[in-house]
Amino acid sequence: MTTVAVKPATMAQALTRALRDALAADPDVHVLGEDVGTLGGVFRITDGLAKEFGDHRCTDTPLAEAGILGTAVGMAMYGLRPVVEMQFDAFAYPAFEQLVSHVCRMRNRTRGTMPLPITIRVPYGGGIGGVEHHSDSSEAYYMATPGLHVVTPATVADAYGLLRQAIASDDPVVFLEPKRLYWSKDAWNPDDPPAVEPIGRAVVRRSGRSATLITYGPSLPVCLEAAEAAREEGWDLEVVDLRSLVPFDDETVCASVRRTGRAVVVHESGGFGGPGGEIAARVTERCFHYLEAPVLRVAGFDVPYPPPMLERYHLPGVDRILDAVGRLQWEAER
Amino acid sequence: MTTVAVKPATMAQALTRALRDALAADPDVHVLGEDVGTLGGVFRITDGLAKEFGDHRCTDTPLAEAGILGTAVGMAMYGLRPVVEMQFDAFAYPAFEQLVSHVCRMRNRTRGTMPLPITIRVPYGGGIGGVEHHSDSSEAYYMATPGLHVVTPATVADAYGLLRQAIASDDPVVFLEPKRLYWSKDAWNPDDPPAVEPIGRAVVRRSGRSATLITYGPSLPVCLEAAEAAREEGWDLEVVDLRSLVPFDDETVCASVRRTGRAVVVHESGGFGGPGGEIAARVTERCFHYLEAPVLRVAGFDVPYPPPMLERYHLPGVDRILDAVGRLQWEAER
Amino acid sequence: MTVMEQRGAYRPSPPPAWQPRTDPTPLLPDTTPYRVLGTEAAAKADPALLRRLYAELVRGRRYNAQATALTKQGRLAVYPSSTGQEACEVAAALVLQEQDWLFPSYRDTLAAVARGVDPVQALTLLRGDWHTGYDPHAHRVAPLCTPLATQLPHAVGLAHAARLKGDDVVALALVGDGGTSEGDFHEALNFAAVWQAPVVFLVQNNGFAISVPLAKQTAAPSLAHKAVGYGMPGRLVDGNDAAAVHEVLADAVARARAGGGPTLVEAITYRLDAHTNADDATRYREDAEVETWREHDPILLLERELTARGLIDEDGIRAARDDAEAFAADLRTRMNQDPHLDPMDLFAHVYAEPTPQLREQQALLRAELEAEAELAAEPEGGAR
Amino acid sequence: MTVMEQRGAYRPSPPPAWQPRTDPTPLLPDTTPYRVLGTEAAAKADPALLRRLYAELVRGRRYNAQATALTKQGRLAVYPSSTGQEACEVAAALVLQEQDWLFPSYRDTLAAVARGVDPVQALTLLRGDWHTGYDPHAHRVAPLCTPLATQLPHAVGLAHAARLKGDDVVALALVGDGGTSEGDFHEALNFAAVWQAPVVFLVQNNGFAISVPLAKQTAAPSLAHKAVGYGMPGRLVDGNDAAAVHEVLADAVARARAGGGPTLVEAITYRLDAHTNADDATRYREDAEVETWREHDPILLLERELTARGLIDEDGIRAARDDAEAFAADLRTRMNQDPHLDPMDLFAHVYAEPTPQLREQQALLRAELEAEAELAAEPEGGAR
Ligand SMILES: Cc1ncc(C[n+]2csc(CCOP(=O)(O)OP(=O)(O)O)c2C)c(N)n1
Ligand SMILES: Cc1ncc(C[n+]2csc(CCOP(=O)(O)OP(=O)(O)O)c2C)c(N)n1
Ligand SMILES: [Mg+2]
Ligand SMILES: [Mg+2]
Repeated sequence: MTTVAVKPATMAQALTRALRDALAADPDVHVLGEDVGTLGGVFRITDGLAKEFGDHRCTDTPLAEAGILGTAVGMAMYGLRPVVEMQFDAFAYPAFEQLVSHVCRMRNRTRGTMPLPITIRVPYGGGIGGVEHHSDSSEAYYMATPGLHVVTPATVADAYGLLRQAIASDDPVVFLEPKRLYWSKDAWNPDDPPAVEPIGRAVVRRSGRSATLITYGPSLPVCLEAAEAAREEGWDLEVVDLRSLVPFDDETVCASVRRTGRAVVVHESGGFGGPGGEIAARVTERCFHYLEAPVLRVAGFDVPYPPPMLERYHLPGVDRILDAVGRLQWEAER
Repeated sequence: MTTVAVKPATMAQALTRALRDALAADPDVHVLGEDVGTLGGVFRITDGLAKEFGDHRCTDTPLAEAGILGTAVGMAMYGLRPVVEMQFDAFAYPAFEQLVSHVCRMRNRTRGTMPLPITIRVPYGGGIGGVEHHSDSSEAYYMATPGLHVVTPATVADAYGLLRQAIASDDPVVFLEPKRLYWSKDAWNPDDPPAVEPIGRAVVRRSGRSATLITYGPSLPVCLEAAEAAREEGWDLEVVDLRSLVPFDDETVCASVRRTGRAVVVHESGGFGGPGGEIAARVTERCFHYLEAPVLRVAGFDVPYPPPMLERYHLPGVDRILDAVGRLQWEAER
Repeated sequence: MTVMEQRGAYRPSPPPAWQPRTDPTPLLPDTTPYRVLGTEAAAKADPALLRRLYAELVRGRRYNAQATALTKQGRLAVYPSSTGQEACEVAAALVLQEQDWLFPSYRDTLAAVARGVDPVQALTLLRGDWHTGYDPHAHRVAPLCTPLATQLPHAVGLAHAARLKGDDVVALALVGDGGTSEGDFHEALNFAAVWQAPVVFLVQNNGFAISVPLAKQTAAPSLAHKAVGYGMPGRLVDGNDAAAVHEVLADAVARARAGGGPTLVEAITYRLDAHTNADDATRYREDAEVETWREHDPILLLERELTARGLIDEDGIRAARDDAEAFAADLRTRMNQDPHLDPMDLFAHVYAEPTPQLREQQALLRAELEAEAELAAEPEGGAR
Repeated sequence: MTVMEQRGAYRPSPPPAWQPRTDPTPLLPDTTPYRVLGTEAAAKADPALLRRLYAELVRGRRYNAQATALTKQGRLAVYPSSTGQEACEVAAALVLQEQDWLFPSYRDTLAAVARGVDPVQALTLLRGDWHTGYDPHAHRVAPLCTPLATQLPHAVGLAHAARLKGDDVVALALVGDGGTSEGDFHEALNFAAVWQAPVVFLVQNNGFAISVPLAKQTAAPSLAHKAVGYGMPGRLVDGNDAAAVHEVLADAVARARAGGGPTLVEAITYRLDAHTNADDATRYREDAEVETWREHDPILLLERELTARGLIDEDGIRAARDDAEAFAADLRTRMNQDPHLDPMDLFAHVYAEPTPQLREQQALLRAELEAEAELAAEPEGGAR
């Protein structure tokens, strides 16, 4: 038995490793997208894959997102497991019809005879100083589309584990990669990745008694920071990382909220019609009598994603989260 | 002064009349879409318009929804007021990128110098025995897209009034037409239509004290029916017709819920990530201490819209609404 | 350093050579639709094939009539008839080998049936008891596709996948003239050409997209001319000449099979019926136009050829009709039975495993159905 | 009654005549890119125009260099340079009349600048203080468009609207080789041709879409060949020959203005810089290739012609450079000032009137900013 040193790795590296391991493990896995081959993708997530596995396993496509996803559907019909890269969140929109009219329906349409094991990787969210169309959070669209799984990692280990799960899944998975966490680092040993948990499980990232912050993806580090800062105010916050928006882990989330009696949902995506509405509603349905205050939401404003120089005013930050926690009717404290 | 007899008219007729009056009132109004000219549209909403106003005012386009909405953007840039028809809800998906990346952002992008007064008419919802792709409820996608107004009539008079308002609006409006109400009738005098109310106002369609049903579009008649049936159970239900999903009339909705202390949101659209989550969450945020029970939701199931022979099991019906009302914790009655 | 600073070093070498990526000339379609029946080419046609095509056309016509009749009896929710287009439908099915795949649109139930799909299963979508009535793998027929042109990239992807796996598979995808205006048409053809995927695109140009005539759909010399813009050959064929359609498609399929890449075929045809039973075609076209096309009916064209060449006689014609009648009678009988419905199917196959959310909803519906059943079981007016 | 029953009545009339909708021959592009500089055609070119083009190319090159430098200084978030493509950028701007409209993509700030947009305003998107820095109506330049090819239907719609209003307006839209693969390209060109809209599409084929070379983008003989599939003329031009690009575009614009409908122009050019400052072009192309193209530089081509014909001398060249330097210096100075930022702008112009929901959010941000300001105003360590 050799002991391997655990070195810090970035989320980007973990994602690359997941793709590489998936390509190696299953000849039916094929990566395709714009610039994923020679260049290794604009975020370099597919770096080296074309070289290692050949152009036919990691393919530069023509520049057409509906075409990419549409041909992936055909490939999946024939038994392959395409992993599609959308270059940025907003550039997945041209593929919307293929996603909503086919990808999510084919299994149901064909009574299970034609499942589509497609993974759609979408770098999403802001905070990277991207100009217009490079910082959208589109998860609300995907959540409202039955037949898809919607998954998003917030840690290096989850990036690897969830992507492997997504590719292994017999259902289509929209795999949302938080752009601004691509370069986040964590102790992680690529040669001995932790056991892969199934899609659909939330996790408590920080235990606390006062209130629960419910979050995912790019907002997890912000929430953890807020939880630290909250100690000064005397609040001991619990932080739940959803990891999977569909399926939704009611159990873990509700167990936490029942313990704390208060909750704030935090995400970058716009508030109105965003994921937080669903989350707050379902938590309230299930935990009504445990709640000391309404479940509040801290979200991006309901505006087009702002230009880079203004994005810090748009993104939920520590202060805005703490303000919301402060509005959780502490006077009602038992 | 002549007295005009008030005859029943269908919602379809009111919509046609609204388009006709808008075309007559403003030479910048142009109708375009698939089959809207010679045929008058597959639902005949544009019947007679091409004949009356010419092909250039009511134009049969090539068959390409992104092209239709994209050219409408250009027409609006030049100062026209395009009214676009999407033939069915699911066939608006190809235009999604134009909608989400341009239509809703152009005013903001250009600091107000280039508004896009486009009306996008989308027949939506089920209950008409339509085969696959002909019965989608896509309002959740539009609600989650800042920069759009999202409006849907449930009565003949509102169909006329809201469509006139939508066309007159300097903002883009997604105008959702409940297919199964096209042939619903109401006393309405086309030659003396009631004064047009501004977009953004909900209306109480039925007063009641026990609980509030919050709904819109195709589900309004079902809710009114449920409210009648509820009398037998001893419940006096209030029914609020939202009419506008964006902007949202918190005032009217919350006033009702504060009065009744209980609420159920009803819509055809899928529940998970659907409009009901937003509505329940915001009502709860604002009315928490008035609520005797969590705001519940009765929605379509989170499945691809079923085939016609099964749709009745999918659509929220009177019984399912009453069951939800029954779960509003009446034992907690003051 | 800007380029200007380099002036001294400038060598007047010739500009980088530009070469056409493919020779455009052979990609251009013929100037008139290719015809076989009634021309000299007919002599070379295989008599067995012609007879087979004839039998299928006659049966196909009868099938269309029967399906339309079923809408009137409320047995189908809607039917988009391919009456007048049977030559395309049938040739598309017959030209494929067993391992090949067919990608039909909503109008192409006949092609699916001609390829072997049980007509009841082919009509399931339009009856409305489920979205697809057949297992696509059983006959290698993709589900009937309603969102226009979206099936084309699927065909490309499947053909590409088969080629990657080294399998001998060609995909043939059907689309209408209207469908060629969609972005997915463009993207699919481009992917196919770049990947040299073994796929054949057959555009049935029936002159209309619902009410919109071709003149409002495109200004192209022909739809087949679009091929050159992708670097694939375009072929123009008389879509009512079953022998010609079969030959052109057979060439294209053979080319694809041999690794020659995709072909775009435009078949000039006409929809004799309305768009669907729900459509009123008199709103947008003259009866006279329809009559002209009746005189160029695919069945008559073929029947004339067969008769003239002594390949069929009255008995043969009667046999074909009898077969078609039997086929229709069987379809009628079976379609007159109510399909088996299970409301719980709503939740079947949304995912490989239902999510916890769906399980809750499933339980809700089950409880409702049980309550309903209990109520129905109760004797009139009271408790059991 | 099926058609078969009509057999007796069948009249063997000829099939409905098929006619090409347009004659395809004149739509096909030349077999090699059209060139003016260094050819006989140059003699016919207007000397004033050539000088003007030269001055703009020199300034454009300097502009590109300056903007790239600004990214290194952190003054721009990102810059997609058009170094090497200045001939297309400049010709596209110069060929239009005042009332015409230009539809640029993210790479085409130079075209906007050459049309009169203040370069600071043109760069606002890329600096990141707002999405568009100029009023599109002021110079009739649409906002720089990032989602590929989506600006093309806008150009068609605007041109169509102007024509409906009886205005003399032509729209010129820019797109890259990669952008031609998008469905929006297809739909826009089709609408333009069907409506005979006064619009010109200029494809700058610079050989790459980020890292993806043309060979992986299309198998077409040329991108200009796509035109025939829409029934519009396709023109192929040397995109580094400013005189040729100007002439071809001028013809197309004139044609559109005269009611002759749209044209697709493919300009063969090359991006000498990386895709953007963030890109590493060495990952996907050889320096040797870049060098070949340096020898076919648009500025050198024109400079050689002007010099050979005695239309410019060392003084003239120096004057152009001095002008370019002054232009760059001014840009540098102004870009070195921090832009004015107002966080409350987040809520400006989302709607004509903010919704109640936005008003609430506005109030929230305002309160946050006030609290922040108060905190900042407090003297270190305590209360005022
Ligand atoms: C994306 C999309 N838009 C609109 C429709 C509605 N629709 C159904 S059939 C049809 C006309 C199709 O015409 P064509 O492609 O020529 O085929 P045909 O019906 O003539 O066989 C339309 C507009 C659709 N099914 N899909
Ligand atoms: C719809 C869409 N997909 C992807 C992108 C990301 N992207 C930006 S530029 C680019 C390459 C464009 O290549 P080309 O059209 O040739 O223009 P060039 O950059 O060479 O000027 C890509 C893929 C985008 N902007 N829009
Ligand atoms: Mg057609
Ligand atoms: Mg390019």
